Amino acid sequence: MTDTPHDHPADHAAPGGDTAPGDSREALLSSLRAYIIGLALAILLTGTSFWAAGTHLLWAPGVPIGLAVLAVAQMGVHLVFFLHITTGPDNTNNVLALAFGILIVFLVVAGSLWIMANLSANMMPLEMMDLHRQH
Amino acid sequence: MFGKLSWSAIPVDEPIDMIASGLMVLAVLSLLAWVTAKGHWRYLWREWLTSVEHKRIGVMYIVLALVMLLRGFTDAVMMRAQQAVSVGPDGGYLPPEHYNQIFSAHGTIMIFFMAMPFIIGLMNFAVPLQLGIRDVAFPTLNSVSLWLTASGILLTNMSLVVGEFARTGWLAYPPLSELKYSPGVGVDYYLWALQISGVGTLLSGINLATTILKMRAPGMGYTRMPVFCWTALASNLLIIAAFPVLTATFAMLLLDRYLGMHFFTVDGDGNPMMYINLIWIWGHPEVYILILPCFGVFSEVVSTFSGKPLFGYRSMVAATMAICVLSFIVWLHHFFTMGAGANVNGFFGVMTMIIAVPTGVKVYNWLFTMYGGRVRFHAPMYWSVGFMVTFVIGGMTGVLLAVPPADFILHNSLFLIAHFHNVIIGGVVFGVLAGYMYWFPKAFGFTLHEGWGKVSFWCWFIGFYLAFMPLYYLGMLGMTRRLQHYDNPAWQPWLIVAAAGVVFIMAGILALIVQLVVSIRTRDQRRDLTGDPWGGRSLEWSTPSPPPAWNFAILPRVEREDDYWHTKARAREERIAAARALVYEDIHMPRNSPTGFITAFFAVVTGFALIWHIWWMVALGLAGALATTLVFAWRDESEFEIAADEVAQADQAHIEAYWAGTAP
Amino acid sequence: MTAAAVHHPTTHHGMPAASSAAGPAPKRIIIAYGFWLFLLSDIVMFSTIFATYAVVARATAGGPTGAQLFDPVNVAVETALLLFSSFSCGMMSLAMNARNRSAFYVGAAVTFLLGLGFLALEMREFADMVAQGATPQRSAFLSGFFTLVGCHGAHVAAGLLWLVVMVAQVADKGWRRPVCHRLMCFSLFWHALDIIWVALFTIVYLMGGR
Amino acid sequence: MHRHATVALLLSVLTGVAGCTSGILDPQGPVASAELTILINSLGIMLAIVVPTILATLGVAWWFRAGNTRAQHRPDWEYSGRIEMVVWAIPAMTVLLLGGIGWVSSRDLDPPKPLASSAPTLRVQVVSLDWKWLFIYPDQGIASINHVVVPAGAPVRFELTSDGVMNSFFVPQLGSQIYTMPGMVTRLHLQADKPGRYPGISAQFSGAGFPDMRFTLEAVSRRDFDAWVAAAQGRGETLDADAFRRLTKASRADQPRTFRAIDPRLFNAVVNPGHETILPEPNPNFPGHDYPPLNKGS
Ligand code: HEA
Ligand code: HEA
Ligand code: CUA
Ligand SMILES: [Cu+2]
Repeated sequence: MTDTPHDHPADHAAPGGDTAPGDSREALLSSLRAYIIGLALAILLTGTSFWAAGTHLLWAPGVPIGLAVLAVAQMGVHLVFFLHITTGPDNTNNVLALAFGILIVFLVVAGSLWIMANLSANMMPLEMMDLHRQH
Repeated sequence: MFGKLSWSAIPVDEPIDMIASGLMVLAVLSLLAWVTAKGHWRYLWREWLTSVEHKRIGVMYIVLALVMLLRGFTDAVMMRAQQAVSVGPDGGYLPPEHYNQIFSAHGTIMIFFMAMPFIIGLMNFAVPLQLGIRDVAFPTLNSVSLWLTASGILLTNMSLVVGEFARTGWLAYPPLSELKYSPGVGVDYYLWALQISGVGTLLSGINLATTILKMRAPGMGYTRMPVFCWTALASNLLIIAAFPVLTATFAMLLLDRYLGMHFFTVDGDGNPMMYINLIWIWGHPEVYILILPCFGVFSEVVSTFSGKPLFGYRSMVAATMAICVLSFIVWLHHFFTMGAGANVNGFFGVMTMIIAVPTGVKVYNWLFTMYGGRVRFHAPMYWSVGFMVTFVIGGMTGVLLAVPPADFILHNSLFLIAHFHNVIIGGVVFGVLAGYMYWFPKAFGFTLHEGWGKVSFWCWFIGFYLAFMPLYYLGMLGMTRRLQHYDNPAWQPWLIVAAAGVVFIMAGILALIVQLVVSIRTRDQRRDLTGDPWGGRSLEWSTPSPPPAWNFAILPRVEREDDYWHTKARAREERIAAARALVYEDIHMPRNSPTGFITAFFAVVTGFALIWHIWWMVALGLAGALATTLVFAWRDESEFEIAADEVAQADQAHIEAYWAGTAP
Repeated sequence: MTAAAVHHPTTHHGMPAASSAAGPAPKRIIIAYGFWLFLLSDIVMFSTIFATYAVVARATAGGPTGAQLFDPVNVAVETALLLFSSFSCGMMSLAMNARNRSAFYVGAAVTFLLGLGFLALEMREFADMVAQGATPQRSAFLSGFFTLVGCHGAHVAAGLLWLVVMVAQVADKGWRRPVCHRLMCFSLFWHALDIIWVALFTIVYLMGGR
Repeated sequence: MHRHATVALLLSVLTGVAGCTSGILDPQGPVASAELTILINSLGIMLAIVVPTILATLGVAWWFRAGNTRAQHRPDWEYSGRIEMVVWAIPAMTVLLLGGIGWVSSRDLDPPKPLASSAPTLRVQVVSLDWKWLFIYPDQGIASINHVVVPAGAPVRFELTSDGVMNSFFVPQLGSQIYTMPGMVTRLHLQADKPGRYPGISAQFSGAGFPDMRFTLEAVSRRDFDAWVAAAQGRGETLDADAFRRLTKASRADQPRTFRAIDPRLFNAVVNPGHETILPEPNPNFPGHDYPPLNKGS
């Protein structure tokens, strides 16, 4: 790269083009605002998560579901406000890659858990199995 | 000081080992001596070892793959010879500890170090040319990938001389691969070699996917990419998605072995089934990583030699992407017999069969591509038709294995072995050889000898059927895989037939070598001056053969929908117009860099030290790798400029040659 | 096309830069996109370990369970440190975009210290557990725990090292383009680590600590 | 179906050539028969589309060769909606059919599913060891090595585990193999219709002695079975913790032998080594996986 220590405007805002993940398309100030909103939302969500995990006010079996939802929401907040991944037209490729990644993560985790739960249910050691058969 | 390493690691008491490793060491040494004697080091270092040019890197990948084909083939010959004679309680000439290393090494080498480098090499070579650009997205990283792959290969082959290789099968299922049952260094060689080369593969997947998604020539929308680029995209997306799973899985097995953790051990409540589950989450997509680019090669070859555009382009693209996604939802078919419930087995069985639909669509579209064409039977076309005929048989037996109750009686039998050699040889090997013969003139500027190519094809074709059809039948007779000896004399005749088949394959390989030698010696008569020896349809054929470092003096503009035949013609016209008007520009190309080579050096040092528990050397290797990265990061000049004049000169020379070549 | 030689390697021929319509995207986009793909692959790697952890989470081999070991206050502080470091990392990128060196150094220092604090707390947690005999060798659950959390910690440590290098590069070379590109990748990396931490504290500590 | 018959004929001819019928082509029980039928049916269905595909490929490639001037030439023909439809539909329909077969059959032939029969089910516990098979008859209080005797015509319920590495329990002529894994119990129901000796193997590689990990499943009449049990109860040693530990020592090609009595907790102790204490701690220095010399008798 023949580099000169000056700024490269052409390299930054690609006219009519593409954005890189992490790019914010707006001016400095509004992206500062994005970071602040993101931080506030993240604090709110994290706080709720920790509260929900510790409290006795909630119906216990529902808590893990709530925690999962809060976590997903918070990841979304990070993606949008910190990584600036949005569904804008110039962001398609970034979002598509993300969607592919999420699909794979989902398949790996959900598939494994399904399979492993099924296997363990089928392979209970004998005494437990015998208990089942008495029903 | 040297960890577990001592003189006893060298298997002096095993004659076969010693002869094999002696020969290998001798071959390497004489090669090094030859290079030194001829004074080629400087050239090699400057033009190849430090090269970051995608075409050279592609060629080097393929050279690695060809060498490893020979190594993997040697293993195959030894296995076939063993089984042809090993009836009886202590039959055969290979003791089990040796035989078990051989099939493990054969599977590992063939998949990771033959098929993968070959495919990645072809993609590296052809994708940027087909996209009409000058290099991949990250040229230096590309060289790092290559050399990390080479590091893995080197470590695997070192195991032949120093220590041993895994005796666990190519996927090293625990608990067998745990320290308790495999206390030697064999599994560690396997794991570290694959971890290191796996990083290389992942990086190269990221590199090529970025290239295809972000760097196409002006106007080349997704629907104008040659199908090979589509299949390369699918394959590299699969690499990005699947290889991290392999890395994590191996890392956990390593933690079990090195730090006494309990992921997959039985004590400590670990769960070996999870390893099997995870390894196949990688393993199944892996086989499509191999086959998809081959489908791309066949698409290019069939359309070129039929003189027609590919039939049903959109269907082909849809089918490719469908296979890409579906391949992540079928992995359980490798362990139907582990005891999951009927619903799980049924679901994964059905999902597996669904892959037959897009694959079938591809077969029929190739068929209709030939329909109405004028099919010219050059060698690449032989491989393609041979593939279509052979692959559907292997695919069919695959679908058979996807029916769970059928798999209950065929799993792990030689029927399974026959299935996957059928799709791998009939699909992947035929595919890469078709690609090799198709793009060879582009890479080197002269065509390969046709006759020897066809001889090779027929030997392989016949040899394959002889070597593997008996295995289908043996599997039905109840012969299971990985048998060092057996007690059923009725199997022996079939195993002898299979061994005879391997002799044919060997003849096919010899024919390949002869073809290469003959072609090199007669290269002056077989120069390709036009850059387009086959009447090809995509952009790589609009450049000179071999293409200049910068590929395209002027980036082609792609304007037509779909039809890349016209695109190529256009690109050439543009070039000629430019040549007349002298509108060339300076070109910036990435500078050669020893980063890849040096990184690989430290990777080998670190890997070797880890295998033998030589901790100070581990620290040294890691420090070296870190230092290399830092130095690389501090470097400023990574590109150099090629003056417009120089570009113009080279280009005009080729255009003249082109006119001369096509003049009647 | 002009006959003039355009000295810009990334926008050949001075074309507009959308990747499909007008040829290869600018270098900066290419780099960020490649790094984005790398991050996705890293996330897939984490998901493999997550899945394994979930499978062995109850496999304690008679040893201690998560509920006995985890300290929610410690985790809350760790989470806060990492979240604020993500924010300060964002400020750092804004400083870079504004070409404001001193603001950049402040942002980097804050990010570094917050990250370091996170790591220190994590190390202390690990040490406490080991002191109680809850080592990674004790059970599959603990192997999973140490590997999953440790892998994230190793990423954070690598990030800190990277950050130091980047500060040195800015000091040495100023806002050259490759430096900016690397900083951009760094900030992607750092934010991604925070995303993984969200999954981690939810699944490991909050769900597993109950 | 005509093709079905042809395939069956072809297979039996091949079998005749081999001169030895073992393997899955010679099923001797309901599970194996059903599985072979499914296999042949699926093969037939697929051949019906694969064979024409191969012939068409060869035919088209040959007919449209460059030298053939009689072939029509359509150099720009690259799309036909109708053909695309057919090309997607044919494999899709085939897969619909096969998928249905796969789904239904995997429920029908699920290994843990008991077999319908009027005869009482025999329970056999199986432990794969380095490198031999231990069969425990919990209800008869006996055990045997590398030899399992069952009454013909009665279902057998196998409960399987492993003491070390994975193996796969497989009697090809009876059908359905299943993995044996340490710390887990898999279940499998089989039945031999006729008396006979059926070879059994491990179908999952398990280390150096793997090729010798063979056993015989012998199906006998009910009367012979009872006699065999009675005889076994009267001879041989007792399978207690000590005897079991001796068995865990690696050996290969062990001669079949029986045990007169068993410790009833043994199988569970193998499955849960941590939870039951009847098994002595394994010796950590024991070189478990070395290749032993051939065992001649015992
Ligand atoms: C890409 C994958 C690949 C390829 C190409 C092959 C090719 C061959 N394989 Fe392999 N095989 C595997 C992957 C592959 N195999 C795997 C994964 C296993 C399982 C391992 C395990 O059990 O764990 C296996 C197992 C396996 C077994 C063990 C069966 C058992 O378990 O009992 C046997 C037995 O004979 C065998 C035989 C062969 C033979 C005869 C070939 C022949 O077709 C060999 C063909 C020869 C070549 C491919 C070399 C060609 C050389 C060139 C083309 C060089 C040309 C040079 C120039 C042009 C300069 N294979
Ligand atoms: C390149 C490699 C490759 C490819 C392409 C495939 C393709 C397929 N494979 Fe194969 N497979 C392997 C490599 C490959 N496989 C390997 C290496 C193993 C074993 C690893 C080990 O254990 O060591 C294996 C094992 C394996 C198993 C596990 C068996 C067992 O362990 O018991 C199964 C089971 O479902 C299977 C199925 C399939 C199917 C359904 C396809 C399909 O993709 C095939 C689709 C193609 C067609 C069907 C033909 C063309 C279609 C038509 C002409 C249309 C009409 C046809 C129909 C509708 C049927 N494979
Ligand atoms: Cu393996 Cu249950
Ligand atoms: Cu598969």
